[in-house]
Amino acid sequence: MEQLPKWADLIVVPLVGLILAFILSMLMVLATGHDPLDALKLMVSGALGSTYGWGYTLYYATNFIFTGLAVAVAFHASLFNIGGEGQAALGGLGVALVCLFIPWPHWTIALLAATAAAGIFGALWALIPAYLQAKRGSHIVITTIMFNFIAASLLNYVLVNQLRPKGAMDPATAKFPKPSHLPSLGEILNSVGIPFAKGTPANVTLLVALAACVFVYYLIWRTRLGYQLRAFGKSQPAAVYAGINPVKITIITMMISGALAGLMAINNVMGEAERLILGSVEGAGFIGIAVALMGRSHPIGILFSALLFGALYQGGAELGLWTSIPRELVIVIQALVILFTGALDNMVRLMVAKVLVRPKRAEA
Amino acid sequence: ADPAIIFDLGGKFDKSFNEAAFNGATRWAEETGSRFAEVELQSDAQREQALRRFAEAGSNPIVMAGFAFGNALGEVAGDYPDTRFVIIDMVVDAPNVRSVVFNEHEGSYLVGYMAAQASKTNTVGFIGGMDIPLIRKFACGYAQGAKAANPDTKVISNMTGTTGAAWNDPVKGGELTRAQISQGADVVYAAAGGTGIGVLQTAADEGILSIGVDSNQNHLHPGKVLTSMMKRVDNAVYNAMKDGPGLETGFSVMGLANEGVSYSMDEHNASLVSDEMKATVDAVAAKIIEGEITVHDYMSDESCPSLSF
Amino acid sequence: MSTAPAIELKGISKAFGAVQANKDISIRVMPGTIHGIIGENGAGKSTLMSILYGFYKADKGDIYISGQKTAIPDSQAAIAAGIGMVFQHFKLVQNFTVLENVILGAEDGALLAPSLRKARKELTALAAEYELNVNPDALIEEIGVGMQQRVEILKALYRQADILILDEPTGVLTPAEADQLFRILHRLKDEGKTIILITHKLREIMEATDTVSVMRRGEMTATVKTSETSPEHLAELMVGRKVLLRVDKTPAQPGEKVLEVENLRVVDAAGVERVKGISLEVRAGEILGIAGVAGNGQSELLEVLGGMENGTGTIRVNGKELDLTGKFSDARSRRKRGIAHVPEDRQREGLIMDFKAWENTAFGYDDDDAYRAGLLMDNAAIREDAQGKIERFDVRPANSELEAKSFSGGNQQKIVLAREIERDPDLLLIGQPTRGVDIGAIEFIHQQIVALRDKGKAILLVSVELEEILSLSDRIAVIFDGKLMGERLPAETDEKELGLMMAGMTGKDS
Amino acid sequence: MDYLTLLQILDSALRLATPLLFACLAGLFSERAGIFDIGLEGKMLMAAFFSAATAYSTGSVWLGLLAGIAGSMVLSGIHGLASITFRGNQLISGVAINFLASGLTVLIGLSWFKLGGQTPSLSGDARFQGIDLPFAEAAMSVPLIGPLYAEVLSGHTLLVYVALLCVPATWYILYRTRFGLRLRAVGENPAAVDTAGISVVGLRYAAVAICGVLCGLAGAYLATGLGASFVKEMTAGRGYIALAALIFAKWRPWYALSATLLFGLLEAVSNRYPSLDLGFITLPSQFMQALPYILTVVILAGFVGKATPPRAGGQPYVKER
Ligand SMILES: Nc1ncnc2c1ncn2[C@@H]1O[C@H](COP(=O)(O)OP(=O)(O)OP(=O)(O)O)[C@@H](O)[C@H]1O
Ligand SMILES: Nc1ncnc2c1ncn2[C@@H]1O[C@H](COP(=O)(O)OP(=O)(O)OP(=O)(O)O)[C@@H](O)[C@H]1O
Ligand SMILES: [Mg+2]
Ligand SMILES: [Mg+2]
Repeated sequence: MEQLPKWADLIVVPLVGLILAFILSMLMVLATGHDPLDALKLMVSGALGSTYGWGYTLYYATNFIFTGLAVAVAFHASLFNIGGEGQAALGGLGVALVCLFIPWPHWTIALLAATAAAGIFGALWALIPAYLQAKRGSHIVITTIMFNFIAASLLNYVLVNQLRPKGAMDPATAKFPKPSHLPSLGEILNSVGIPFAKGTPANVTLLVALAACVFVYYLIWRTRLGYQLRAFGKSQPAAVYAGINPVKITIITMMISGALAGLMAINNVMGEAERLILGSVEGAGFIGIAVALMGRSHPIGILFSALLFGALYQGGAELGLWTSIPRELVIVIQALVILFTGALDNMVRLMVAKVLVRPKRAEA
Repeated sequence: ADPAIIFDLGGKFDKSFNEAAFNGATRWAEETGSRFAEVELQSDAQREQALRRFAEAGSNPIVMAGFAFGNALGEVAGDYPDTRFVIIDMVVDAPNVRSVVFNEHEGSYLVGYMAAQASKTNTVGFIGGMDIPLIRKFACGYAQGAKAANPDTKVISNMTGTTGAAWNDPVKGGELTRAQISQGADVVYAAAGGTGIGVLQTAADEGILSIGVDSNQNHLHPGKVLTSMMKRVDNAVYNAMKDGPGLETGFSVMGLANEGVSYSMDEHNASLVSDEMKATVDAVAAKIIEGEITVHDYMSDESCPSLSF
Repeated sequence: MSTAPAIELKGISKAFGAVQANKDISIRVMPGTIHGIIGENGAGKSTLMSILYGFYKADKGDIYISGQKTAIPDSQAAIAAGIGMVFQHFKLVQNFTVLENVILGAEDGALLAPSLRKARKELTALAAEYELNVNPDALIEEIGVGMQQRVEILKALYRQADILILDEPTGVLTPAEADQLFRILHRLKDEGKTIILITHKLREIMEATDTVSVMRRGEMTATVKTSETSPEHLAELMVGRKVLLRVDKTPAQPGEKVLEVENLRVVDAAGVERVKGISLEVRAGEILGIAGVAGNGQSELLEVLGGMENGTGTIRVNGKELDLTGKFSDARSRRKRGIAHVPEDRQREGLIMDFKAWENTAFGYDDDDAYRAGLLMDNAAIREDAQGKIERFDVRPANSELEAKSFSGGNQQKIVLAREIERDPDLLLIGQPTRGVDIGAIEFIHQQIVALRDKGKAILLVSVELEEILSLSDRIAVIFDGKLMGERLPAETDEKELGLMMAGMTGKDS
Repeated sequence: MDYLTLLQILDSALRLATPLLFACLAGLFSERAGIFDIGLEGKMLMAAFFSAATAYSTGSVWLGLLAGIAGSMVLSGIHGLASITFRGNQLISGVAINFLASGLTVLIGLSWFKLGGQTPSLSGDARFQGIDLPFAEAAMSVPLIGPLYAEVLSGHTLLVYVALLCVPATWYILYRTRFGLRLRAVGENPAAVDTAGISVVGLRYAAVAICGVLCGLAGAYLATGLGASFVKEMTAGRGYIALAALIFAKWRPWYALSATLLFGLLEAVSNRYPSLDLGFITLPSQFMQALPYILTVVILAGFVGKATPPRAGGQPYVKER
């Protein structure tokens, strides 16, 4: 494989991949009888062209940061956690219980408590698959898939039969009491004099997500635990040689991963919906896999790929609002972006290398 | 201003109320040659977004299908006093909102009544998409109707699943139908969106009768679908759009009386429903309208006299 | 002298990214000879041979087989040209049987049964002809490396190779196995086959080859007739300076007992008893060498001592008993008791190949206070510490930011040694310290081990290299089938006697 | 539970297991060759769509089957391109394929049939019909075995029998043919295959192609065998369950049959007993719906133990770093 300068590898390659994905997508828009340039403009300006757009883009990105980090942490220990969906759902349950049944004096305290609850519930939902993997060798991929289904059933039961206010149609909890409502990004920024669209769902959780990125960075690359879990992920016999306890590491890693997935709930459940509704995770757990893989399991990479997916979501919503382009097209665009920036990145790299490296050879 | 319609997460082709809403809007557009704005949501967070965006863009009235819009509309309606909103399947108390709810239990009662009449095994089945209150409402009305026609009727009820896939799993729908058939059911009522396609198909294949839901699904398997419980979401949408920006707000119940719900009769099921049967059902319908028969609404006290969940 | 060379390489160059592994190499190998290739770790020997075998594609250069210019774009072409190769890292499918591995790629038809039948017959014939006995139905993962190598040779012979390349074949063999290998090679040579032999062991070069080529840093520096050279001369050609081929050490001054093992037993995961009641002791300032054929329990012995496996019996270090099964039976607790461990398999256990060198120098010691800054690890301190170790142990290249996998085997071993020795342990466990390591590095590693002994530390050395055991140890214990066969002093024994004991024949006094 | 009920449940289990079995064997071929595939779901969905669409348009279920297989193989080709030729990340590629199928099927369906992404329902020759095995009627009179034969084994569509036959066929190919030997080898140690003079790339593409064919059969069975039309997202997570079954089966054909039958059985049981009255407590329907998954975890933890995937699985074959 050709060697590319680092800047090209980090910036040019993903960018070219993105462009390729969009060219294909726009061809598809053309095929469905719409104007591709208009669509593209609408998507980009809808997602990034206004603080309103950012308000949504950042909201989705916040979700994906959490689930992406969750997948990434497990990945560093060679554990494939497909259970983000279930863990985030359980995180939602934790948030709901804390917000519904305890009268909080102020949102800051409520946020702390909800963060703890979301993390603990998510972690506990990851605990059993982790324990079974560590002690019984049950493959974590199967158990986490199974736990997603079990979580869905559990939430269905709890929401329909337990937490739903009497007489409500919605399989959802009651609205959380006022003091537990989180300030939106708009409110925060406006209060310090930065104009930002109100009424968008991005909220203070974004800061928690950024903090989580920093936390994961330090955890993975600067702490002993991170050192040990990376070592364990690279070579289990070596981990044993170094005195790293495989059972302990597996369980701790998965619980951290589950907690991160669970934290997503403070964004969508507490920050946005302000109540727990059925199916609130909306596939973010699965998108987290793509986000983590595309971000190369590094917090900064995850931040960017979460932003990309957030922008795709919001851009897609704008398409849906102002054109008759079917929403499935947005799914196809997402697929192509994942494909070209994630799976076919080496193809793109080769193409870029042809352009960048050839001329240099010729000079020499 | 053009009207706008917002479809719920299931999408406008969900074989259920979204699709009915879409049909109503399309009918209006075709008849009047006008246009309407529309959007299919992908995320819960987009409810408020879509409402605000359409309202700001001047759409009026804005129609939405699905109880899940209740919260978002509650927040938004006050901010756009000049815009009229129509919400279906949910009540939102605001001066510029028309809330349309359907007495699905009444319609389900009628088809349940017919099911019991048509059943030779005294066993009828119900297949719901997901165990949520709305579906229980359908099931409960159906069971009451079946027992009313014949107190010995056994009602078997299944829910398809607990994830979103539950509404789009015709294969599982078919398998549930077979399971009910093997327990003796010879009429099955599906209230499960795309899953229902599989229910009706399997029922037709296995030679038993089925009952469609929401729109008239009799044509899907002529001579094999006993009837369909019509929930005229299409009419509600059509009317809203026809009434235009000046539409009357308030609370409107669509029941048997105003043909908001009904059972369908057409050439496809004429052979299945004898005149006699039709007469008794119509009589029952009349009694419900007059209040002589009260169909218990599951949502009124969250319990069902004829079926346990 | 008009016969064409069996192989002629002309102007072969190959770069891996920035690494120029082969630079304009030319070499001729005459038919019916054994041609040796020596060179330091990373000199490019394996790369050159892999090009000849079609595994890598050369950037430049031509290959001539029996005088004919031949393109070898892939291994299929190499096989067709009559070339067989036994790689340094075997290319066997672990969960296949011997037979399946032999026929892989050389099947006779779409169905397996006839191929298997034919191969079974052929294998019996080959086994008889070349003393290459293997159980055709054994799984590769269940047989020892010596056997695995036989399978590799059989693979080549089954494909009727006329030219056989062996890349460091004796690195993992016992002396007896190595001797047998050379008998086979001579037999093959007598039949007119051409053999290329890569090895780090000058003795083997001197004994087995007709011609020898020396490689250094990607270049071919010399080709000489074996009869016209000496080990010292070759060593100098290879390393570029004079090398001490003997270990230089003074007699041991044993002190206190550091390690005492009594009746140690180890049962592996499959329930097989691998160590069957071993007792031994090592004193401060001495090296106890454990000789034995691989797979006789020495690995398990090391693993229990190092805290990687559980066992029963009693182990005392500095008079204090170790926990063998409980909470303190892990490797970390062992380190706290002053035990350092250089594992047998540096790539699988001793290093994290994807970690940078500096990260590897803290491996196993990440809880050291010197490496800690509050809640975090003090990466700056680790880096600094690593750079020192790398310089003191002459790791090349002396760049602690490189990943472990980009160092050659010898330099990887130096990283592990630096880490373990500089801990100043009371007891050093060391397994196969020079496996696959070139002579320049061997000299250095041996010096370090002796220096540690001279500091009054106890050393338990496990090696399958009898030469190494004999020259390093102060006492030698021989292990066979999980039991010690007896102890010898190096001065009073020789390879022959040890070899017999390793085969389970009881020695003079036990 | 009487005998007849048991038979009915088994009958249902067999039908529910069939798509899982196809997909599981598909994954088996791919993963045995070292290419992980979480895109089974997407391929099934693609196949379901194209089989239904073509069967409807042409009136021939056979053409539908071919089109379904073709649709699935296109996605296989993409997966191969990404993970074999360009040595990309196999998991990402699989995720992308699932998204792609989910979007494309509806998109194309909308523009072809204007039915909301659904295809019109199939009838007659456009779908697979049940086949009565010989003597099924007569066998009914034989006690125990007879009804088992007539109720459970007889009366399924052709694809069910094809799926069952695929199990011994897979076993035979894998363990008795040259191709199988090479396939297994390339998933364990591609370097061994390469140095034996066999093309790693060729083998892996072949495996991925077979995976495509089998996913095609799975999808076609869903849309033209069990069901009679395509409905968006109609695979409903079966690809993931098949993946779980594959791990459960430790990548072995006969175990794959047992694993998928077990999944089918558990689902059939929970279908049959939507809520269970144990006398003192009634298990809610949600619990019964989760039961197959709970039992899977229990069985996995209690009886199956460690499953070792093919050693080279998931990693692209790279010779030169
Ligand atoms: N597949 C590869 N990709 C990248 N670099 C490689 C590869 N194989 C070898 N190298 C590099 O090429 C150089 C020559 O390596 P080679 O394996 O040929 O050395 P060698 O002489 O066989 O050494 P040793 O005695 O340790 O086996 C080394 O620097 C090595 O790191
Ligand atoms: N029975 C034993 N067998 C082997 N090692 C032991 C045993 N008991 C203690 N050790 C090791 O000796 C070390 C010293 O014991 P001590 O209880 O003082 O721990 P420590 O130095 O405080 O270490 P830590 O910080 O881990 O608590 C232990 O950490 C453990 O690794
Ligand atoms: Mg080498
Ligand atoms: Mg202590």
